[in-house]
Amino acid sequence: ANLEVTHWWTSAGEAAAVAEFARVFEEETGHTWVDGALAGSGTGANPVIISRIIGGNPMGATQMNTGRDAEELIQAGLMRDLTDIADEMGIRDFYVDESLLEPCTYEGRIYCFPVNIHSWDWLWLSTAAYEEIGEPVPTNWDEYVASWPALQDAGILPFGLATGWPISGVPGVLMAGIGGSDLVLAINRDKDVEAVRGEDFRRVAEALDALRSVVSPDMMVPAFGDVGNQLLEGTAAGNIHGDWLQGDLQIAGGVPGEDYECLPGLGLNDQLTGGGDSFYFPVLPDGTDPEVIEAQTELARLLISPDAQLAFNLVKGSMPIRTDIDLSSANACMQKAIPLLDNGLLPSGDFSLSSDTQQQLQDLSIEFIDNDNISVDDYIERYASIIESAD
Amino acid sequence: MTDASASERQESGTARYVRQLFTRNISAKIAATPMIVTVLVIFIGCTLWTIYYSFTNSRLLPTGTFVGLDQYTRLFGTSRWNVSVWNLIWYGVFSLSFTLVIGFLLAVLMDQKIRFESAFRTIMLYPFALSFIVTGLVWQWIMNPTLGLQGTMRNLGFDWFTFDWIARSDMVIYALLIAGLWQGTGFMMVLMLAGLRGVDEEIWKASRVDGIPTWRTYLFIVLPMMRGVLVTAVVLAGSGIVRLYDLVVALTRGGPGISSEVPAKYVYDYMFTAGNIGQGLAASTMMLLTVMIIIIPWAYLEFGGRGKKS
Amino acid sequence: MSNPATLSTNVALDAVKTDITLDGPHGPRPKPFFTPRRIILYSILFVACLYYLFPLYVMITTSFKTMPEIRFGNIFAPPIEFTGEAWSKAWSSACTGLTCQGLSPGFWNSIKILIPSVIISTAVAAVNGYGLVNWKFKGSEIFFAVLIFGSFIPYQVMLYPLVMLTREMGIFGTIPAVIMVHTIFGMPILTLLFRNYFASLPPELFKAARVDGAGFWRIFFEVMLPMSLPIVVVALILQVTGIWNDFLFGVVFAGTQNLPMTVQLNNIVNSAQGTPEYNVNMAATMLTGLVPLIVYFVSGRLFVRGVAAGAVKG
Amino acid sequence: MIDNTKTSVSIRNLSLSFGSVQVLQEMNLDVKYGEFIVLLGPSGCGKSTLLNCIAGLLDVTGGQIYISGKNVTWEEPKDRGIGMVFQSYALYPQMTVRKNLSFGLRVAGLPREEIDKRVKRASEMLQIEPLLDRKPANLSGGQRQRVAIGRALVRDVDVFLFDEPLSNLDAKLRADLRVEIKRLHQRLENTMIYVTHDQIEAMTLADRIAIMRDGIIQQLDTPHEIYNRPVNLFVAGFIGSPAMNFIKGDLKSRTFVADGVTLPIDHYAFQPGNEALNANAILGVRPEHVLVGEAANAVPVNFESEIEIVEPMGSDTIAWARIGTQEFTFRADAELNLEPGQKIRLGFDPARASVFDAASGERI
Amino acid sequence: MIDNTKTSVSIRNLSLSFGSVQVLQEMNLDVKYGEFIVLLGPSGCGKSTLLNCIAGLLDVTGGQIYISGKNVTWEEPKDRGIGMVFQSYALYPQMTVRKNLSFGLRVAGLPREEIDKRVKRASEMLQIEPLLDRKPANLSGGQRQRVAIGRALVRDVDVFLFDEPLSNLDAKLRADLRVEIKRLHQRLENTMIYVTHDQIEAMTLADRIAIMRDGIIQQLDTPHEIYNRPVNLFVAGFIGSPAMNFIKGDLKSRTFVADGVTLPIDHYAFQPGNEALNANAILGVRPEHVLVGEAANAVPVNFESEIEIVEPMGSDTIAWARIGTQEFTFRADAELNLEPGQKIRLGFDPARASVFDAASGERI
Ligand SMILES: Nc1ncnc2c1ncn2[C@@H]1O[C@H](COP(=O)(O)OP(=O)(O)OP(=O)(O)O)[C@@H](O)[C@H]1O
Ligand SMILES: Nc1ncnc2c1ncn2[C@@H]1O[C@H](COP(=O)(O)OP(=O)(O)OP(=O)(O)O)[C@@H](O)[C@H]1O
Ligand SMILES: [Mg+2]
Ligand SMILES: [Mg+2]
Repeated sequence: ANLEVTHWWTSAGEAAAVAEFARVFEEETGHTWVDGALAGSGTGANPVIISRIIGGNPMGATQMNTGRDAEELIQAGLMRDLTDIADEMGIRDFYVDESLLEPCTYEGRIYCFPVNIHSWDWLWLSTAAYEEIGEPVPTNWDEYVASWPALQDAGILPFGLATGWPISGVPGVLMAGIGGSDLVLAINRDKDVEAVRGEDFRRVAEALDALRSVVSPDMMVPAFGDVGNQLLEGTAAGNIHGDWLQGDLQIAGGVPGEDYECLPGLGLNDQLTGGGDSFYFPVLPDGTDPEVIEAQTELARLLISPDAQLAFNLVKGSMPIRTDIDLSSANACMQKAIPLLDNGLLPSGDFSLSSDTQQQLQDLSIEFIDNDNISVDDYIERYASIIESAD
Repeated sequence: MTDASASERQESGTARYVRQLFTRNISAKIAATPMIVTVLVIFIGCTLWTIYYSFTNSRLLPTGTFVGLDQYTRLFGTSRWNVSVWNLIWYGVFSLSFTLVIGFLLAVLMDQKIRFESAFRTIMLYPFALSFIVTGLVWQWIMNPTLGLQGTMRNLGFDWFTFDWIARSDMVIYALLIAGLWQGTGFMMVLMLAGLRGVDEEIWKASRVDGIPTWRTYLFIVLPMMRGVLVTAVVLAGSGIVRLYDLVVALTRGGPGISSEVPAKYVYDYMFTAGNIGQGLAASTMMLLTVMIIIIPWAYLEFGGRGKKS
Repeated sequence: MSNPATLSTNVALDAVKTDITLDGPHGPRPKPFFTPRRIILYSILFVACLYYLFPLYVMITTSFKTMPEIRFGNIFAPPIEFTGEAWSKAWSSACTGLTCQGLSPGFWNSIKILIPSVIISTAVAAVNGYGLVNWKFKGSEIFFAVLIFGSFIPYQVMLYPLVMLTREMGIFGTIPAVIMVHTIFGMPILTLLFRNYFASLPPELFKAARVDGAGFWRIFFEVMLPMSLPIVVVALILQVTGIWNDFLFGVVFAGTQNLPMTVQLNNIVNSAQGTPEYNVNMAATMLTGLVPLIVYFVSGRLFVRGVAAGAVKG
Repeated sequence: MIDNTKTSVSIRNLSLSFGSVQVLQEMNLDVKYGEFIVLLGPSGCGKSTLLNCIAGLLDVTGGQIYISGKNVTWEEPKDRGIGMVFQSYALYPQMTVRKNLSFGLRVAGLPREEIDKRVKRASEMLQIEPLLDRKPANLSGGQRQRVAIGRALVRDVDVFLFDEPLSNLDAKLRADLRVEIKRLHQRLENTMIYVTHDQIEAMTLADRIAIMRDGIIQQLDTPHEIYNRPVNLFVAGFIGSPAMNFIKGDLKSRTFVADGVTLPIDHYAFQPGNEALNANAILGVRPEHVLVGEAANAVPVNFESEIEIVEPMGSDTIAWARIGTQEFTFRADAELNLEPGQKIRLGFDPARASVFDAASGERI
Repeated sequence: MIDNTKTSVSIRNLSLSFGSVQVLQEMNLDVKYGEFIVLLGPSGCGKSTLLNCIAGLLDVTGGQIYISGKNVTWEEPKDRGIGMVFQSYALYPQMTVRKNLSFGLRVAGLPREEIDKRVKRASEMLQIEPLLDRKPANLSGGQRQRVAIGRALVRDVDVFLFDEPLSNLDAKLRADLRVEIKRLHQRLENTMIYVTHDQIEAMTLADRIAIMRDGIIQQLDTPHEIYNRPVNLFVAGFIGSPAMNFIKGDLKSRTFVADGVTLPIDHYAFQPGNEALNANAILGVRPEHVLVGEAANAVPVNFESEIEIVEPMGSDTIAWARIGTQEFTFRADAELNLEPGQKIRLGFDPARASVFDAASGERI
C-alpha cells in the first residue's frame, strides 16, 4: 500500500538520509513510501502537519518535533499508540538512552519513535581557514575565540551563519558546552531561575555576547548548507550547528579531519545534549485500507530496525538510537561522539521545554544577537523571566 | 361595498401578507444562503471563536481553560510583539503615505495626455499580478548584499555603493517598503487615475478660465474631489498592510534578528509553530481591533454618509 | 445663396471692414511638443519604469545564466552562456525531499484547483451581487457590510476554525475544501464588484423583466448575466491571479495530492540542497508567475478597468 | 364591493413608506375602463412609486390594489394583467427586438405560433417590423421607445403603465410619439396610466389628470377643469406656463383689493357658499387670459401699467408689468411690438380667474 | 484691422478638427460690444466647441480669434478677458461659495480688499450673500448656477460665455434664471455668448441668434427675423413649436399648387429677384399663424378641412388637419372647442409664410 510520510528534511544531507529510510522500507516491505517533504522546517511544515491531523486527513507517518507539541494530539486520541510494537521489539533493551523515550511517553504509553539522536552540540571548524592564517585548528571553544582576531585580519569570517532558525540552537550549545551539564539540567529540566541568574549562565551569556560581535546580518547566507560551503572554502572559520550539517558537508565532498574538524560539546563538555527526530503515526480514520495500517505498523518497526538505523544515520551524520549497531563505518566525527554517549545524554530543550517556551527563547536570542543595545544583564533577566513562566 | 366584506378583504390581505413574506421570492432567499452562511458562520462565528479562545490558555488545540487577560498581558510584555507592532506602524505609515503619494503623482503624470500611456500603465501594474512570495524572492535576490545589486556595483568598482538594507536591523523595514511599493504602487496609480478621469471635465475648464495653475488645480480642487477614491485606496492599502505576512516571510523571514517581524507573522508562528493558540489568538484579536479602527470610520463615511445624502 | 457660410460672413461683416489680413495665427505661438516640461515628464516616467522593470529583468536574465556566472558575474549583465537548463530543471527535475519532478506536478494541481475555484467563487459572488441589488431583503445590507468587513480579517485568524469546519464537513484535504475557502475569501471583493456593477445597470431593466414574468434565476441568466460580461471577465481575472498566487489555503486545505504550484515553488526555493541554485530558483519563480502575468498582459485594459471600477465605486 | 363593470384599476387606502419616509399616504384612486389617466406632479412626489405599486414592483405598506375587480395587492407583477413602459426604455440590450418582444411570452410558455402572431401584430401596429432583427443599440431613441411599448403590447394586458416614456426623447420626437400613443389608445381602448413631467403631454393625452404632491392627490379631474378651475394654489401654480399670476390682497364683499387697487370680481364663479366670504385672499390670473390695449376695456377688470421686461417668443411675447407693487406677467401677440417702459392698458375677465384663500390655499 | 469700437469678439475663418473630424469649418462671426448672442443648433453641431475655442480651452486648427480687438488665438484662457459658465456649474465642491468666487482672484494675486469688494458686489448682484459660507453640495441647482455666474462676474471680464447654463434646472427655475440673466445683461452691458438647446431661451434672451448646423452658421439674425424669415428649411424647421408645416408643391407664377389645391400667394414677400421663379417648392406655414373658422375668410389663402386629432393644451389647442393629402397642424384658441371629425375653415396670410426651393432648401 501507499504510505504517505511527511517530514521537513529537505536539505541535501537530510534528503539523502530520508531516502535511505524510504529505500529500506520499500525493499523490505513492498509498500510504497509516498514522500511528503515540506520545506521551511518547523515553521512551514508544522501548521500543515498539525492541521492535517486535526483536520481528519492524516498522513501515514510524520516527522515531528519530539516533545510537548504532540502531547495534546495524543490527548485528543489522534496519535497511534505504539506501545505494543515497542514491547514486541523490546525497545527498552536497545535504546541508547531511556530519556529519549520519555517525551514519547504519555501516561505510560509510547506514541512516537525517536529515530536518531541528533545533537546541536557541535562546533565545526574549517581546516582551510586555519591553514590560511597559519594557526592550528582549535581544540576547544576558548582557543577558537582566541583565534578570531587573526581570522578577521585575514578577512575570514570567524563564524558563518545562515539567516533564520540556525541561530536558535547556538545558545543551547553554549550553555551545555560552557555552562556544563548541571546548568542545563537546572535550567531546562528544573526551570531553576536562580541558575539562570548564576555565574555559570552569565559566562554563557557573555560567550553569546562575544559571538554577536563577530556575526553580522550582511554576512549571513541564505541557508545553513551555504555555511557548509563557506567552511569548505575557508571563507568562514567556524560554525555551531547540529550534527546534520555533516550530511551536507559530506555531500559537498568534505572529508572529516581533512577538510573540516568537529568538536562535540565545544570540546569542553563530556556529555552531548540529545534531541531526537521522532516519527509519529497518526490514527488513521475509520475505513482506511487495513493494508495502510499494516504499512504503518511495518514502518514503525522498520524505522528503529538496525539496518535502517545504520543506513539513515550514516548519511545524516547523527547517532543511531540503538546501542547494538556496529558503527565502525562511521566517520571520524561520529567516532568522536560515540564515547561521549556512554556518559548519557543531556535532555535537549525540545524535550524539556514546550515549543511555546522555546519560541520565546529563540525570539530572545535572535533579538539579542542582532541588537547590541541589549546588554548581557538584560538578556539574563529576560531569559530568567521566560524560564520562570515556563511550564 | 359593505363594511363586513371590506374588513374580510382586509384580513385576507394581512394573512396573505404574512404568508407571502415567507414563500415569496423563495429562489432569491435560497440564493442568498451562501452569503448569509458565510457571514454568520465564517466572518461572525470565527471572529467570536477567535476572541473567545484568546482568553484561554489553549495550546496546540483549542481546549484550554479560561485565564482572563493573561494572554494579553504576556502579549504586551513580549518584545517581539512590541517590535512587530512598531514595525507595522512604521511600515504602515510609510507604505500608506508613499503608495498614496507616489500613486497620485504617477497618476498625475499619466494624466498629461502622454503617448504610450497603456504601455507605461502595463509596466507599472504588472507586479500587482504577482504574488508576494514571488515579489519577496526577487527582491531578496536583488538586495542580497553579496550577490545582488550591492555586490555587483562593488565588483564594478563602486566600492562606496551600499545597498544592504535587508541585512541591517535599522534599515530592513525600508527594504520591505521597496518591495511592497514595487508591488502595490501601480495599482494605486490605476485607482488614482480612474479617480482623476472621473472628475468632471468642466471643472478643469473652469479652473483654466480662472487662471489657476495646473498643480494648484490638482492639489486644491481635483484631489479633494477624489475623496471616494482616496478613501477606497486608504482602506485597500490599509487592509493589505495589516495583513502583511507573505512578503516578510519571503523577503526577510522577520530578520535580521526580530527587526522585521510583523503581527501577522507573530500570530502564525505562535499558533502553528509554538503551539500556543491562546497567544496567537490574543494577537489576532488585537489585529482585528486594529482593522476595526481602520474600517469603522470608513464604513461610517461610506454608508452613514450615503444614508444622509439620499 | 448656395453657401450658408457666405451668408453669415456677409451678415457679420456688416459691422466690420473686410480688410483683415488672413495670414495665419497671430499671438504667441502654440507650444511645441517637446517642451522642457514634457521632457521632464517623460524622464520621470522612464525612471519609474526602470524601477518596475528591473526585477523582471533580473529574474529573466538570472534564470538563463549558469551558476558560476551568477556567482562571479554581475546582476545587470545579460547571460553570456545562454542556457535554458534552469528552466527545464525548475519545470521537471528540481527536488523537494525525495521527489524530483520540479514544478510540473504543481502546475497541474494548480490548474485543478484553479478552474473549479474560479468558476464557483465567481458564480456565487455574481448571484450575491445580483441578489443584493435586485432582491433586497431585510438586513441584506447588513450582511453585505459584515462581508466587506470580513475581507479585512487576516487569513491566519480564520485558518484554525476553517480547518475544524471543513473537517466537520468531511471535506478537509480535498479540492472541494479549497474551493470553499476560495469562495469564502473571494466573496467580499467579488460581491462588491458585482453589486456595484448590477447597481449601475438601470433598475428598470429588472422591473421590465419582472413585469414580463421572469423569476429570480431567469432574470439572472437571461437578462443580467448576458449584460455583465465585462465585470465577469474582471472577476475572473482577479480570481485567476488571486487563486493562482495563493499559498496558504492550497497547502493547508487541498490535500497532499493537490499541492499547488506556489507550494512547490516554496519547497524548491527553500529546500536548499547544497548550494542554492539561484538560476533554478528564478526560473521557478518566473514559471510560477507566468500564469498571472499572461492573464494580466492578455486582459490588459479589462484588468485595469475592472480593478478601477470595482474600487472606485466601492 | 368594487364595481367590476366600471373600474379597471382601483386603489384603496394605499400607503407606502421607505423606512421612515412615507411616500404615499392613504391614497385612493379609481380608474375607469379605457380611461387615460395622467399622473402629474413635482419630482419626488411619488408618481413612479405609485406606478410601481400598481405594477407590483414595490410591496405596499398598507391598503389594497384591485385590477379588473381582482385584489392583486400581493400578486406577482406578471399576474396583474399590466404592461409597463419605462423612461429608459429598459430594453434587454443583448436580445434582438424580436426577442425583446417575445421574452415575456416565452417565459409564460406560450406556443411558438401564438408568440409569432402576437409579435407580428404588435410590430405592425407600431411599424417596427423592419427592426425586428436589430439589437436595441442600433435603434434610435424613438424606435427604442416604440419597441418598449410593443413589449407591453404583445402581452395583451388590460392596463398600460407608462413612466415618463417620452422624457428621454428630443422635443420633435416627443411630439410625434405623443400623437402615436394617443392613436394607440384610441385604437386599443385600454386603460392607461401615464406619468409625466410635461404639462403639454398631460393636457393633450389625459382623459383625467391627477395632480400629486407629497404622495397625495391634490386634484383629479379633466384637463379643462384642472386648467380652468384649479382647486388650490399648488395646482394653479403647477399648471400653466408661464405660471399663473398670484396677486395678494383682501377679498371684501365680491371686490378684491390689492395694494390699494380695487378689482371688482363679482363675475367670478365662487364655490357654492363662498360668495359672501371676506378673507385674505390670492387672486390668480393666467398670463394668457390677460387682454392688452383696447381689448382690455371690454372686460370688467382693467388697469394701466408700465411694461418692465419683454420676452419675445416668436408668435407671442411674454411681458412683465406690475399691479400695484406686485409682478404681473401676461402674454400678448407678437404683432403688438411691446417695448419695455411702454404704458399699456391691461385687463382680465374675473370669470376666468381663480381666487384662493391665503391661509389654506384652497379655492374660494 | 479690426474695428475696436464695434466688435467685441471677432472670429475669422476659424477651423477646428478632432483628428479627421472637422467640427468647425472656416467660421466667421462678429459680436458687437454688449451684444447678447445665442448659439442654437442640434446636438453635436459644434456649439460647445466654438465656445471652447473662444475661451481658449481648445487649440484651434486654423483661423483667428479677436477679443476686444486683440488677437488672442494663442492666449491663455485667463488672459482673454472672458468668463465662462458651465452646464454642470463646475463649482469647486470642497470650497465654500466665497472661496469659489475668490479663488481665481487670489491666485491672480489681487489684494485682499479688492477681492472682498468684488465678491461682495457680485454676490449682492446675484443675491447669494446668505450663501457665501455654504458649500456647493448644500445649494440648490439654481443657487449653484448663480454662484457659477458669480465666479465669472468677479473676474470683471468683457465677454461672458455660457454653455447651456440652465439645462440642468427644472422648468420653473429655468424661467426664473432666464429672466435674471436678462436683467444681468441689461445691467452689465457685457458681451454675452450663450449656448442653448432651448428655443424659448434663445428667443427671449438673444439680441441675435446664430443657428448652427454641422459646424456652419446657417443664419445669424435677430429672433424676429429668424422666426419670421428663416433663410432655409433647416432653420425654419428648427425654430418654432409645434414645428412649421411644410407643404410640398409647385410654385408657378406666384401661385402655389399642392396636391391639386391652388393657393394664391402673391402677397408673399419674395427674396429680391425671385418673384417670377417657377420651381418645385415647399411652403412653410407656422401653426400659430393659421386662422380658424370665420377669421380664415379674412386672409387671402383659405380652405376647408377635417380635423383629425385635437391636443388641448390649456389656453390653446393644437389640431391636425390636412391640406390635400398632407398633414397640416394649427394652433387654435381653446375656447373654440374643436372636435376630431369636425369640418372647419382654415386660412393663413402668405405674407407671414415662407417659401423654400425644394432642391436647395433655400428661401425663395
Ligand atoms: N428605493 C427608495 N428608497 C428610499 N426612498 C425612495 C426610494 N425610491 C423613491 N424614494 C423616495 O420616494 C419619493 C418619491 O419618489 P418617486 O420616484 O416616486 O418620485 P417621482 O414622483 O417619480 O419623481 P420623478 O418625477 O423625479 O420621477 C422621493 O422622495 C424619493 O426620494
Ligand atoms: N474631444 C473631442 N474629440 C473628438 N470629437 C469631439 C470632441 N469634442 C467634441 N467632439 C465632436 O465634435 C462635435 C461637436 O461637439 P460639441 O460638443 O461642440 O457639440 P454641441 O453642439 O455642443 O452639442 P451639444 O448640444 O450636445 O452640447 C461632435 O460631433 C462631437 O462628437
Ligand atoms: Mg419618477
Ligand atoms: Mg455642448
